[in-house]
Amino acid sequence: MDIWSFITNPFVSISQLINNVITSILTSLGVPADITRIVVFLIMAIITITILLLLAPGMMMYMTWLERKLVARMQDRLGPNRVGPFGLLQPIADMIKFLTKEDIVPEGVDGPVHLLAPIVVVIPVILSFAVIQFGVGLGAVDLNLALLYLVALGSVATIGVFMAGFGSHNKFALIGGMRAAAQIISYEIPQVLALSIPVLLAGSISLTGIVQAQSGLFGLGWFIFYIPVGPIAFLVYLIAATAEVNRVPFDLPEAESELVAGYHTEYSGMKFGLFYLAEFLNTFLISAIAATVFFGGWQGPFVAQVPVLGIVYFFGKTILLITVQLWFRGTLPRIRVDQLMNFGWKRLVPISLALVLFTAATLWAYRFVMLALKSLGG
Amino acid sequence: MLERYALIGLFAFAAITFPILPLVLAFLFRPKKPTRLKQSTYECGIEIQNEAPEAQAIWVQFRVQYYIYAILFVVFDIEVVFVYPWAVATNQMTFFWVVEMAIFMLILVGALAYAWRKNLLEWV
Amino acid sequence: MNIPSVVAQLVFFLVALLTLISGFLTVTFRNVFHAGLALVGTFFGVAALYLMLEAEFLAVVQVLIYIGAIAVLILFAIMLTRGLMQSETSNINKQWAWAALAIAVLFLGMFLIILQVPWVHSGGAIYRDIVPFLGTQLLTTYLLPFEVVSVLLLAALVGAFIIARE
Amino acid sequence: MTLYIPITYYLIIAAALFCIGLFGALARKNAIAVLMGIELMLNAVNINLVAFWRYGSPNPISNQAGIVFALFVITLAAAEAAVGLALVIAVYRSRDTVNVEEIDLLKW
Repeated sequence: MDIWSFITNPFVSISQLINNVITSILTSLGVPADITRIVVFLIMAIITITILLLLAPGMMMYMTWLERKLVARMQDRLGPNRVGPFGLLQPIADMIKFLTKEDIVPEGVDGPVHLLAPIVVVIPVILSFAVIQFGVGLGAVDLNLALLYLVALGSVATIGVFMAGFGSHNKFALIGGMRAAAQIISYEIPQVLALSIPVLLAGSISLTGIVQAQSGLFGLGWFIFYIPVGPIAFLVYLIAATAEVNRVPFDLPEAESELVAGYHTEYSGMKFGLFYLAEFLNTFLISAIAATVFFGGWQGPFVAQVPVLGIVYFFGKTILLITVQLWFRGTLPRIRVDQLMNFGWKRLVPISLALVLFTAATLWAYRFVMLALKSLGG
Repeated sequence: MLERYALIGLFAFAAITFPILPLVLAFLFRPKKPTRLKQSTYECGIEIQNEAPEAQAIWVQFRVQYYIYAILFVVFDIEVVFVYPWAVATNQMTFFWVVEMAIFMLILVGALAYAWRKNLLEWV
Repeated sequence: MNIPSVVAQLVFFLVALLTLISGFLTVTFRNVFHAGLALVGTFFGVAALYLMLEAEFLAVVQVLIYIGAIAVLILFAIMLTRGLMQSETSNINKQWAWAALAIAVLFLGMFLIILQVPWVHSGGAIYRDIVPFLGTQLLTTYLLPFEVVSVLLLAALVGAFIIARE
Repeated sequence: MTLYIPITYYLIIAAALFCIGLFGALARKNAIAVLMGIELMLNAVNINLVAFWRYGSPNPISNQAGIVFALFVITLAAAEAAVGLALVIAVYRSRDTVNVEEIDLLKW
């Protein structure tokens, strides 16, 4: 292995190195080939999973920091600045606080359902991390149905919200849970239809396939530049996805002024922490998916020569999109329930349906013209 | 083909332990001092009107509107499932490829239009 | 001993156990909401079985539609008809013993038949992504059912609206 | 992975799930629970369809009849659940019960 390829693609090289070292050690010990394969697979799996499971809460913690800092600046405040330089240790202090808070379980709750709800909300989000492609060849699993897999996992969260609302034995939680469920299902349709535009353009459901389809124009052939379908699909996706994770301006299920805290009214301590974790990881996931399917993922100039740049591009785009969502939060007022439902069903769904058909018709016309030109030329 | 799903399966185990671990940690660290007042259901500081001790005590009659949105969602969710294999059937990209999906979608848009006309989409 | 075979069978038994236990809980839980959650567990188990049968698309669809849509629909209906989840009375009707007996006989019959029949194992290998082929077949061989599905959905939707609206 | 498991295992699991669902449909009082039993039965049928597709078809890629059938069954199940639950809600609104033993207006 030469030095240049190691420097330009360190993570993949290191993983190959570990793979080779373990294989050669086991082979020299006389372990049969198929057992060696399984052991190597298990060790690599454990390393991958550990990295991702450390990355997820790390991202979440610094997203809370970013949110507090940004929103504070927008409101002409300083934000956290006491714990560590620029308040950088604030998330760690928060985590310790979450761990030492008393867990209040009101009487009358449906015990198992109340306990399981935050767990059910977190599991699909963590599982979603398995298919995200963080860089060139840097994803735990490269599924050929990755996008549908993400969508399917996203729809499981509704069950967790129902459980929290039902299990809490509280009217605010019940109403908040029902509202959240209605909102999630209303905005899931435009979200999924908007995601089918990149699938149409790339002809692939796998995230790697979609990213590779955007490699044109010196690494800048992103689907967002496919005017007019790209920008519209991105906007529809961003709005629908923001609504689906109940963030401002669509945070009606947890509207403080009417519903206290919605479906997590009766949650405290670490259980509330898990809901909070899921919300932020969902924001990260939305941004990561949007960056992958509309902004080319790890695609960018010079990625073919220096693959490690892919990680920089991916996280740069993702953090930019996260900032956009935090900016929403800092500036937009909450909308009303009837406006929310009307906007979802009467605007976004027809728009996204028309968009899918328009994209398909355009693709066909493009293909038709290309074929005609080819037959004329040849 | 299925080796990647083995990793997803391992990931699922990790994902299940991931939220349980902090709950267990918190269980070890946190104080446990339940009092009657703390344990009461949150109701803006007013004492809760408790007709029956069972689950019925907290209960709101929801409107059927929720169910109507749920039906619409189910119908369009199924449509989406058919859109994805259609979108990757790239060797079929003829004119009929567009028309077939257009017919499929227009019939469902008819459903949406029906709900719209009958004012079922209004959240009153 | 063949290790992949043992692992596959172990995974299969775990998944089958999850499916059957949560299926059993679905029909025995008193609280309907709990039964609905057990139903979600069953759907997950069935999705895992599809995965083991290399029907990835169907597994994803199972999660997306059965858990994301049908289970949610059922939970909405439970919430709308709550207030009479009588937890004190039995949730099983009078004829349950006869039903159980008949079903036991039925299961025994099916079990014996399944063991008797010499099933063929002629399944070919799946070496590539099959979803594009599925799309192609939906648009050619199964075009008529594909279009009829949308009519069916329209009919179901209009019917459900008329029945459910106030 | 498939080839390590005989098809009979899948068929037995499906048969067991079908019987559980049938029991739910026959013996439950709550109409929604009856519908849940029917959903279990449809799932069991789907397992069979997919298993026969995987084990019976020499060319599972170019002939995906099992998958397509299962897809249509799922669609039908959704339509059935939507209309069935709408009926339950309508009955609940007029009769104030979802107990199938008390919904006996047509019985004489």
